[in-house]
Amino acid sequence: MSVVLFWALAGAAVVLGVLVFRLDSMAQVTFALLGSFLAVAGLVLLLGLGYLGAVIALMMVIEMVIMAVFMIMFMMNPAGLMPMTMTHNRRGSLVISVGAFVVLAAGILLVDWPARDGVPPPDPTFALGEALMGGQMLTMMTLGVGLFATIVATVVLSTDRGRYDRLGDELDAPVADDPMGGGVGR
Amino acid sequence: MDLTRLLLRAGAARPHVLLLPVPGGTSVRLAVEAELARRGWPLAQSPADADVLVVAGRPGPRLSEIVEAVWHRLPAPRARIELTDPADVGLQLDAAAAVLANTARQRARQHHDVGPVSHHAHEEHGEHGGHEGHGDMGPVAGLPMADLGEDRDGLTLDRVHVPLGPLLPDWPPGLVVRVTLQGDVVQEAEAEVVDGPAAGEVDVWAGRAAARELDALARFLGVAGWDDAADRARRLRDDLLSGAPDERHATQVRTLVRRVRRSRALRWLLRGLAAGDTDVGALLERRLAAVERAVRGPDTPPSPPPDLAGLARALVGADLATLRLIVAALDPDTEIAPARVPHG
Amino acid sequence: MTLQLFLLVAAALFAVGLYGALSQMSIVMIMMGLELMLNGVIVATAAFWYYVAPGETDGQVLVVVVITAMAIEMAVGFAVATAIYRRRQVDMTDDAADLRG
Amino acid sequence: MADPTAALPLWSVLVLPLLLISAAWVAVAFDAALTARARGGRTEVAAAVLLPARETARLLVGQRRRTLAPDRTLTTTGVVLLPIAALLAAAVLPLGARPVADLSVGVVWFNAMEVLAWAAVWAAGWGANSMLSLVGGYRFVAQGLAYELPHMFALITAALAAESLRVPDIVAAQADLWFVVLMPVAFLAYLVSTAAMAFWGPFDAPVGRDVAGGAALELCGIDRLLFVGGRWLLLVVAAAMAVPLFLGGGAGPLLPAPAWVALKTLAVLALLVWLRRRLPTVRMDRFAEFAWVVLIPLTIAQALVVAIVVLQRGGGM
Repeated sequence: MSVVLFWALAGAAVVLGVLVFRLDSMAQVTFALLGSFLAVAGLVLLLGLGYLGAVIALMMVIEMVIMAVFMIMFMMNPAGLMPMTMTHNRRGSLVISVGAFVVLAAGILLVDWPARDGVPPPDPTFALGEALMGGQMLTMMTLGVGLFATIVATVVLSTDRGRYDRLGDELDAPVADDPMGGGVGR
Repeated sequence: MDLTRLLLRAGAARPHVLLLPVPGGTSVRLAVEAELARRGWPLAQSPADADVLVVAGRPGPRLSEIVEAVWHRLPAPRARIELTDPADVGLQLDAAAAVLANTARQRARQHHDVGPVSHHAHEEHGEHGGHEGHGDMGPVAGLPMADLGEDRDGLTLDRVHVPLGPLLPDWPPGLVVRVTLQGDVVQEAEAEVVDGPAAGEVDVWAGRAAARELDALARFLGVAGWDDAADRARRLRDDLLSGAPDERHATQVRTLVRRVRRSRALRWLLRGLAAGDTDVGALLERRLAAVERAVRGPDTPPSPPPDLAGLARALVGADLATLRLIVAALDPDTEIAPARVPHG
Repeated sequence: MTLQLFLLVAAALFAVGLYGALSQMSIVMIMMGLELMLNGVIVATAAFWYYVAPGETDGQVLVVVVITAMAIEMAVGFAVATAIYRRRQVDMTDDAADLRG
Repeated sequence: MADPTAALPLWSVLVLPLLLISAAWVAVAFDAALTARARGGRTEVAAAVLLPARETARLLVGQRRRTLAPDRTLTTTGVVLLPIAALLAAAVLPLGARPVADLSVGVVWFNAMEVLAWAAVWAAGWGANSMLSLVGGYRFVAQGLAYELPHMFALITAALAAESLRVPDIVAAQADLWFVVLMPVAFLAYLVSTAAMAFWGPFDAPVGRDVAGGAALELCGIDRLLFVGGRWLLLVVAAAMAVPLFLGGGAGPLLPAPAWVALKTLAVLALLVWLRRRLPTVRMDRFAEFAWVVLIPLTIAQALVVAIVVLQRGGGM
């Protein structure tokens, strides 16, 4: 059962990954990538990592849907009928990537991998939580700060309106000057 | 037992009706809506959801083309009726239901119709019918392409040109608003009435100000997505049209008005929505006051409806949801309006 | 199922992503390539955890780090794309070649 | 009490869709009855009860009409994915004491499957190649993004109080006190956000009347059946999940656990169906800010309070 699942998921992940660069329609490309991610989430679930598998599925659906919105924003292309090949240096890329695969595969098959050490904990999710809140606290904090920095950086990069545009030079406007009012009435 | 026949019969017992009102066909529209409410048949929101296409009124040449395009998009099993006399409504709806349940006929038709829609019909539809747009770059494979334009966030993004109407739920009959959309923000708008009624049409609302105001209120509430209140307003309107108003009816109207006025959710949703030189909340309040006035006393003349230029001006800068609310709140009377006024 | 099989899948995903990241011109498509590469990394890490050191949690933590990296990459990528687009209406890398330092 | 660690036997996989469909049937009939009452026409109970069958029959014989240059692959993906997402999410629902699939990360699984609906609705909205249906599709994306975080915090707060992500454990932790008492804010946030996730009124802008049906605009025949049915299933699952998370699962006097689960689910469902008719559709610009500025801080504060309670009880490490 799990062997069949493995081959199905592995095949789906790779084939959908290839389709990402073969399909013409941006919308289908996004969904192919999403399918590839979901297959990988399935593989992770297969390895007994329930929490991480579910989180990958959750995050990647959200990410791809956001990507779809950006896609419409930057390249409006109704139903993607216009054949879209926006590539450069295809041959070189193909050589490099096939080469990379060959080298990696050779390494994978030739290296004498270490024997399995230990057994999975009864509840890997609990173990992960304990690690993140214990020994790996520093990692977690770095990730947290990194994410926070990302939020600030992305907002700064993507907007061209600051608080002076919204509230006037003295920041004393009673109501912000926004193109669209919000629901809270600031 | 033939399964298809069984299913067709079951479906035909409660068909979804797509109502396409024509300017000048208001009396028929009202009769159809009242009859549908009596039978418990739902109104479809789009051609894909409909079984029966009801054209309320006598369409002019341009609207006839639209009717054809819409008819083309109805999935089989389907039936179509054109009504010009309110007295016919019940009979014709029965006939339509019979056509829907007629297995042989629907089979033949399905067989006949299968296959992609012809290109020509769709061009027409895109031009007039509702949901697709035409861009400046000309269609690619029959599709509108977007062009670029400045937007309010300082990004130069794609814009599409879309005609809205005349086939939208709770939309004034015959009105077409051509908008240039960026995302769903209206950059430019232009309103016109397709096939306005010929001179000499009788004003169905004459002497029925209360019903007219209730009808407008029902359509506004429908657009706002408040189904319960919209249904009640529609029912009170139908009661008013079918019989003499009594004290109980007046109380019910007052209850409804009070309920709408007191709704915090609605007030929160409408706050600060500009519609030209006034705002949607104020327009709604004006409408509610008019309902009260009309129910209370003898007929008062209705407040003059806005001209189409003013309507188009009020729409620029709104998003699609707000656009619908503004149109419903202003409620231009397309039965007396002039032909075409652009605004950019 | 063996470690090698999982790693081969990971390598294939990585190579496909690499091809995309190198050959595509649109920023959005390049990001898709990068995401596919990280996708391969996730498979490899999870497989290593399971087949080499399941007793330790480090493998799992690494997966968390990779997922976070993906999220950050996406967010910053789109923010940069939006910023470039705001200035010049381009979403292709070749048009932004002069940003090279 | 049955052993909460074991899943139901395999045959329950077949029963689950039937249960969900019957619950959806009841909900549709209830909604039809409410509609008929407001419209003031014929209000026969029989008509309301028969309605789902009629509609299904109607859509089964309906033709699948195409729009010009549609993306059939994506439309089909979308409409098929929606009911599947609802079913997969339902797999972790305890029917009585035990769920069909007793995952150790049930709550996260539930959320992940709910989110699949975003992709489904977006794909269906895009695929038709029609402006208004695309608007419906991206309205749902904005709605989902705004409501995902409060939703997640509400789910996590329940898991936090039970110190487990497994749904039966969460039910077991409510033996003394239902979580709706312990965390009323999380419960309300759950109800609001779950209605938004199932694009159910007042959050039905993605399929709103103002865009003539939005994402569902161009769907007909079997496509429409799957989409509309999937949406009802999603609503049923969303309502049903409130029971193990906040309402004590199958706990209750006299009746057996499955009966209590069914009763509580129908009660939540009835509340959601009734509320839709009472409230106007909340527009994007309003609810997005409300979710970010009001709901998220509230749910975080609620999670903090619950965390302190848990620590006081001597939970945690």
